[in-house]
Amino acid sequence: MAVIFEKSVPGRRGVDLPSSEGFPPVEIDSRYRRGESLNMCELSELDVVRHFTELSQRNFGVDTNFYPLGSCTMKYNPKIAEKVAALRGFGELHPLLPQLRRGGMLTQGALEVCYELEHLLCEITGMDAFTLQPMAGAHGELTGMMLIAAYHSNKGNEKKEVLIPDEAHGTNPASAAIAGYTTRPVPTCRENGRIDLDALEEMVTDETAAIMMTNPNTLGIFNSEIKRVAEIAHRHDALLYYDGANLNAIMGKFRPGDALFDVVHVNLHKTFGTPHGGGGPGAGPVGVAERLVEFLPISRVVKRADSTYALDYDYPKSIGYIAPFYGNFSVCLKAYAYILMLGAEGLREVSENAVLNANYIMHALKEKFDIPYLRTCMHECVLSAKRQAEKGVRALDIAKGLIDKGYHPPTVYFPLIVKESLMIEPTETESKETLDGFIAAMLEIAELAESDPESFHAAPITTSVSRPDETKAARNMDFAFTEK
Amino acid sequence: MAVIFEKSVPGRRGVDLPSSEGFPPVEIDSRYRRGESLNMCELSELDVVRHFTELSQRNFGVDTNFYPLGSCTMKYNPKIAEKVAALRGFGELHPLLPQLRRGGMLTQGALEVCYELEHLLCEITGMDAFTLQPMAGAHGELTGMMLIAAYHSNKGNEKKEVLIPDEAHGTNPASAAIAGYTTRPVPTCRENGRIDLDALEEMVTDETAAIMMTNPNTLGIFNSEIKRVAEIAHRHDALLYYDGANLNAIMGKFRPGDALFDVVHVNLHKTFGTPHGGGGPGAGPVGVAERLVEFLPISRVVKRADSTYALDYDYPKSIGYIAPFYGNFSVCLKAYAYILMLGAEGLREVSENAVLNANYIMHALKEKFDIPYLRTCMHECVLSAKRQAEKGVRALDIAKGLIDKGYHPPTVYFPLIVKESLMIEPTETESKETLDGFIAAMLEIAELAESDPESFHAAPITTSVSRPDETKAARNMDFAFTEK
Amino acid sequence: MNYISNTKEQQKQMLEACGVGSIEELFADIPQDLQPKSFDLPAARSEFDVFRHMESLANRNYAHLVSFLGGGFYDHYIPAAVDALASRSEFYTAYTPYQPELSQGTLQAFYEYQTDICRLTGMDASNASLYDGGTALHEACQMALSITGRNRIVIDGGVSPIYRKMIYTYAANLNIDFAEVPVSHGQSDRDAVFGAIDESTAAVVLQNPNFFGVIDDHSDIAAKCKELGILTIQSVNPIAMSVIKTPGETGIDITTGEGQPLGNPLSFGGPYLGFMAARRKHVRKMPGRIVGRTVDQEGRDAFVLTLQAREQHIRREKATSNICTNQALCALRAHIFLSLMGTGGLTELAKLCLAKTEFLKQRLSSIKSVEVMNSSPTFNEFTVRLPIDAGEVVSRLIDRGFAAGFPLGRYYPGMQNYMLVAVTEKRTKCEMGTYAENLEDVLWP
Amino acid sequence: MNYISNTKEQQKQMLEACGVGSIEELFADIPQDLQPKSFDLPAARSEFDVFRHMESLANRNYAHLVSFLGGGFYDHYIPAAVDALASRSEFYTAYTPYQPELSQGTLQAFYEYQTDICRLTGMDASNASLYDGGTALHEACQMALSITGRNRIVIDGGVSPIYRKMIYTYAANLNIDFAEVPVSHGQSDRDAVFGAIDESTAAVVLQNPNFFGVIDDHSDIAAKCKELGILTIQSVNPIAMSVIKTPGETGIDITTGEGQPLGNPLSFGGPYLGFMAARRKHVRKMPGRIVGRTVDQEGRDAFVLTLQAREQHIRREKATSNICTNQALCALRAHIFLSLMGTGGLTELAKLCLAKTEFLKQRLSSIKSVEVMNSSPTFNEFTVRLPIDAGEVVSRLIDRGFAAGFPLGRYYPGMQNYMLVAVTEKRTKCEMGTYAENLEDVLWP
Ligand SMILES: Cc1ncc(COP(=O)(O)O)c(C=O)c1O
Ligand SMILES: Cc1ncc(COP(=O)(O)O)c(C=O)c1O
Repeated sequence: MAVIFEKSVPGRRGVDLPSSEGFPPVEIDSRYRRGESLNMCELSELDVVRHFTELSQRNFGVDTNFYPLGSCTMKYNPKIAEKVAALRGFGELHPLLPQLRRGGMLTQGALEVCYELEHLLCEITGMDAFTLQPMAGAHGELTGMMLIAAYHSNKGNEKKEVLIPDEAHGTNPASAAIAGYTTRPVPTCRENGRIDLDALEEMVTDETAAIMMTNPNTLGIFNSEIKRVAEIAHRHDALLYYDGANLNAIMGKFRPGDALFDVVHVNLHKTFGTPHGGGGPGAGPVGVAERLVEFLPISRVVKRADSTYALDYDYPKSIGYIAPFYGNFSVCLKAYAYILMLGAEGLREVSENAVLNANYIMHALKEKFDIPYLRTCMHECVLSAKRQAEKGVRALDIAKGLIDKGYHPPTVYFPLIVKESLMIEPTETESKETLDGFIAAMLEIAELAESDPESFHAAPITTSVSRPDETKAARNMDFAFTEK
Repeated sequence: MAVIFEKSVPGRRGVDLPSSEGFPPVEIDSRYRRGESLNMCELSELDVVRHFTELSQRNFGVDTNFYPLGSCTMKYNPKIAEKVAALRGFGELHPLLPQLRRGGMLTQGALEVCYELEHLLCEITGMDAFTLQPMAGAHGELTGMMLIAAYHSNKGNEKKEVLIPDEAHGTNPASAAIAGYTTRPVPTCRENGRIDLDALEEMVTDETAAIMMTNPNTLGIFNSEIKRVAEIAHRHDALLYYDGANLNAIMGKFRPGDALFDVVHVNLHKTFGTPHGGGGPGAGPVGVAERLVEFLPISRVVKRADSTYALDYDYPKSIGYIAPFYGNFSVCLKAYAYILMLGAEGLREVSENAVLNANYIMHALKEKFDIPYLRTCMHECVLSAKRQAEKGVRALDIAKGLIDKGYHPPTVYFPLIVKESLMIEPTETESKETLDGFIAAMLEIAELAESDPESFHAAPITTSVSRPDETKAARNMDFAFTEK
Repeated sequence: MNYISNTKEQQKQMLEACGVGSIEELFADIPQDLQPKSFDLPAARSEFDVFRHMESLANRNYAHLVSFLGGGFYDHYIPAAVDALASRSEFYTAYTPYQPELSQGTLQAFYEYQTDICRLTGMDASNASLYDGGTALHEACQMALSITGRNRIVIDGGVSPIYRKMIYTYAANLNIDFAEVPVSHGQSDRDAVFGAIDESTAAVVLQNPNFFGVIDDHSDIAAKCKELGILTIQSVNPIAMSVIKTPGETGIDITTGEGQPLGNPLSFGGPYLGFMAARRKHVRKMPGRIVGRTVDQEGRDAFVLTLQAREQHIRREKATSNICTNQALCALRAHIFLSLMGTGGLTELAKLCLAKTEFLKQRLSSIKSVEVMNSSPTFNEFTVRLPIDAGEVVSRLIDRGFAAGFPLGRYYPGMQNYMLVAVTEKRTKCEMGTYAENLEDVLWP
Repeated sequence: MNYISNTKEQQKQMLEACGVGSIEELFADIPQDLQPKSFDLPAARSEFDVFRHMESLANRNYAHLVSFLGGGFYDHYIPAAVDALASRSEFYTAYTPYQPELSQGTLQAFYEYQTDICRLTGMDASNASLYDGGTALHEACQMALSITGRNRIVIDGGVSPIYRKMIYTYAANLNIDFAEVPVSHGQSDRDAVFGAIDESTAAVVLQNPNFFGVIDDHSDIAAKCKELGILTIQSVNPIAMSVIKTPGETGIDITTGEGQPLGNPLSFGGPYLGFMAARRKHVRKMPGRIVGRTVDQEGRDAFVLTLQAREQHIRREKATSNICTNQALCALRAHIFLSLMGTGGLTELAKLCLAKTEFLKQRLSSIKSVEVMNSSPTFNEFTVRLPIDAGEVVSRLIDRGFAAGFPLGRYYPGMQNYMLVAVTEKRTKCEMGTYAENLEDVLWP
């Protein structure tokens, strides 16, 4: 379909502006004026509506069908959350309002949401305080790294390095590096899929600022020795960071705070059902143990003796501003509504069913696909298409084959330590019928990989495009449309 | 795709209800209690969302693409109207509220909408008063017929018959019949596509209660002799009814009131841009000339001396209640917002462009298709596929061919007086580019009808079903799903 | 904003293509002397300006009162998914599914909706919607007249007075002989009904729960009518259907009702949803669209509008009804609502209404000189007698934030002191408590 | 409500299929002593209950004040079509377009959005969004450090104090040498800037219009920097771009900004939209997703995420940035907004802001002892000096229904009497008139 600029018709208008009420036009001095003519598309509202309706038809969301993209927790996003976020009292609220004198009183509802959500997250994770400001998981990691740095520098510690398991998500090393640390990967134990404790023991030194862990890790495996990790870390005054991307597995079952993690980020857009928006926005609130509270970013939301809420900036040891305001507020709002609806029991059931669904899939596929770590998994299972790859059907081909069967493929080629990996995270909202359909599709694919591996090359054939040429894209560097 | 009941899983829930707050359950006496077990579908919110999302993908709306369904004015529906209708102050307003003592003051906003819309419609049509209560065009016709009957019976006239041109929409004779009249069709003049005045002259007698006209008529032709029709009618104290379904052609150009029409209905869902909803709801307000005002249905909305609005029931000659309340209020609301946005100039431009677009299509297609009445048309043009039908490609086949080209077909086989008719109403919101695309598709079809008429039989091939068996449907009478 | 896509320049090109010199030429058929005498409308305004204006109008409506108003139209909660799905433009910007290949979404949804209505009411066949509960009842009367070839209709006094007025309006020129039978102790008066019917009677029209909120079992009336070849028509509350005896079980011939409670907002009176279901043998006399399941030319399951020979576009003056545009989107909403509720949700909803209603009945009867009309069971609405004029009481309670109920004097002369009180699942214990306190305070300050 | 589809019965069947006896067994890896010490959360509540609660919280926010608050975040009108389209679930329930075949909608929209940003700013290449304008500016600084291999950054005092604080936070452990140059007469102080830069300087960071609302022409600074191998970074207001000199025209190397004004609601601070565009040669150093156009295996036009070797999922600790989840839906909204506005609408919008701002400037300067800082041109925001503490004035005007502006003392010690006043196209003559009257009345009662 044509790019929107190709549909442009000079002079066409999609919107009328409010009346100018007779105000005389203001001339901008030529020195300051835009010289180049502006060349946006010119369309009617109908043109625009049809264009984006058609674009939407070329997209696939959770509402379309099963979307078992591992590590991303593509659960159903309750519709009520959108309605809550659209309430004018939230949607049209200017963020500077509470910063006016006595302005806190003008935003009590919004501040209550922030305060209460922070406290709910504390209880869910076992941490002592939370900040909602990080705008995604990776932003939470970076915030966490800066908190850790502030802690060490406050203590006069000279720490240079962060240790990160080799199966970790790419944002972990990237966040540590951007915060100014060097990073070193810790190997994963071949047998049990957990961090290699002996290797870790050896690697941790007084230079170690932190160890970043994901638990369950990206292999979907829960590390029962987590306390030993904490013990090793703390022995060297290294802090323990918890990547909460996989929190959906363990709510009501395990709290990182209880296992002596010092810093935790959670992904509201994963665990707490806020929509992924085609790539964002999300929110990555960060929780800390007591000894790190004083370093949290400002502003912070406090509850005063008279039960009103207020912004507080008076934290001299705070790392400062990491966001312009209070984070991706409307994402937080949706997560807050979600937690209120589910309650303690609901969240526990979320994790139980997320884990059950993943194990159900793993068991159904274990005969036909390699499972590098065949044991009870948590909320996701990682398969390997090694066996199929030998026939020429790689993980990517399986992904494309699944598309033709109406499913969004799992995450492929991550975690990096598994060859031809297929990382399947069904989430708790999916039904047995849906899982059974997906399992059947996977088994058909496994069979076809045996009987007719060539057939995969054309896949997908049901979509408007098939296997775009990525090399050409990188070479052409066509990032913006230009008229011929 | 499966019927929703086939997806049902016993015990599954899509919604939680508010807490019962500990109220004891109330037993209904077995005499009054439902015996048969209730067998609705049982699904999760996710199941329901996916089901209806998939259903929507099997539908085609104006937002999808060009929808030139003649006589239906499938224009673009501005999105702002939906937002207006969703305002809580309108959406959650109970219709009995203004009927409480001093209740009018509780609904001043809603009553203002009704009052002002009625007056705008008066000005647009040249009528003296309007009622918004009729819930669709046909309901407006029936209301009009009842008003006419009330007028005659009040005068002691004994009238039995309503005359209706043979090209009229089916609702016209049906409405007259249901109101208690016999109907007789008036022939259309072969040459000019207008009502045959000589025949009419002969048919009108003192028994004639009314003549129903559509102007422009369903052939898209404006009758310049409309004053003679009025004169003939009124000579016999027959009233003149105006079916306003085609009002989109003539706003700011012609007002039925000026041509002495006595009763008019307008279709808000056509002319005034409210969405068609997959078949409704619409709204068919009725306007009348002075002598019929006293018969209008109650309640009526009045403006008092202090500029407040009120409901008034005190019209002893009123025909009474035709709706439970004030009509399809939220449809009226959308139409009101539409008229306010367009203003006088905008409405005039609507008709100008609706007519221009129709003529543009007619001119582009006139070589390849028969045009039974080849002359300037108004907002729609009627072609005949006679020529193509000789090759075996009937109007229905052309419709199915258009589907495969991405367009909604025009109205086919109406008006009944044109063989193999294709009634094309592009509306003013469509662009030249869209019309050109449609014209090209029609010309390709005309060519294919010559070169390969057989090829149409498989069409459409791009849809999930193709030419469902209507005979079988009528025979099987499968109107409700039953589990096997 | 005029929403016209073509620019002036394009309009000029198109005029040229048509071989005319100006837009005016296209309107040459309109005689000079029929130019509009006036066209005095306000000037165009922007979307923003109009939205602001509409918002200010909306804010002048008291939609936020704690409401106990019912009368057949109820303030039930509408799950957010209903709006999210019904607002998909593929549904709401389409029209009547004349081209089945492009309308399987609407058609399948209608087929499923028809199934919903049949299962709720225990009847065989439903149509795809009528304008509202009142016109549906009128259409049912017309059906009965046509099926029986008789001329008399007996209407129970428990039928909504609004609907009765509508039926009489539509019948004004049709020479139908109507008889009305007042209720006794809130229920249908058997003796009076049996006294009013005879072999010239086409139908008896009933309502359950009736306008006073009272539940009845009309099987005796249905049985008696059957003997005399009279059809019974029953207007019902769709949410009550999950717990009370259905028209199917009662032996009713045609059932109708207002579908507003099923996921459609109150919206100051509309659009609402008339539903109708009947015994299979009467289906060819039913008004409105009906969807049937069939197969396509490849043998795939498919849905189409069927039995169109009943309808105006085929049968013109001989059609069973003149209806064309119906309330499709409201039916879709009802179907989504019912799909979300399911058996369990709907039953629980009805039971919640029952329980809360019972609570309020008891609470109000504890107020001095307030009498709850309690002789027969009720569903989600009941009648109270106040010591003073109900209109006055309601009016005073508005100042305290309550829409306290509907004074019956408006439709029932002599019942000036009576008020109809409705309770939905949305009303909390706290709201009902303060309501009762305020009522008490107004009566006994 | 827990949104879990499977019934207890099904869960049992699935446990059996897995060969485990209970859900608990699946969690056997969690040691006994790590059972949660507490999990004390409120009990589940229904959608309706929670909605009611959220509504009551929303009602406790003063979102309805007539607002003159800006500071980089503006109350522009959002056409209804933006919400209608961005709320199509195919867009908002999808994730990052890793599978291009299922994401051409998102990908093409990003490509078009990138084109929008390039055309607005006059730059060559845009990414597909960053978190917000502040993190975007920080990322631009990181880019400049990496490109130049230098270590010093000079920041103009007209850059938002919020953004400056953010930049310093992120740099805390990075050993960067920052210098800040206060503005002079509201614009960048050339002498001071030129005095602060040297050959160790990686970048000069500017903002246009700056935090005081003042428009500048930074071409002289850009030219001078070029000579010294210093990159210029300019944070801009995207709506102003249609009328003021663009970064492209100015000779800027990297431009960033806050995209909130483009169809994204204020929402108490987010989600917002960081945009960034740069010269072509710097694109491999850019953070974030970038979409490129290519062809598929059948030769059809197609869109993909490209240059992924910059990103964390490939390059891990060597990535240009750690960003993964971005602000995709906000970028989509911005693109829909811009598509509706078009060239004409956007220019008119900017001009309307200019004209209304000018009106209010003049009106306020007519008030005794109120001085509008007028030495340089402004766009949609300006600074006034009041005779008394601005915080106090703003606080008093709140009681009269106005969010009168932002007191600068909060970020600029010594500017206690100064206030920043923003005007968008939504503010009417009438609102501005009564605002001025009330201000006058507060100052001179
Ligand atoms: C394990 C893990 N950690 C961190 C992240 C980063 O989160 P975000 O994308 O919200 O920045 C992800 C994202 O997919 C992840 O899966
Ligand atoms: C000419 C004409 N008259 C009347 C009607 C009936 O209007 P409605 O469908 O709103 O009942 C129509 C509907 O298509 C029509 O085209």
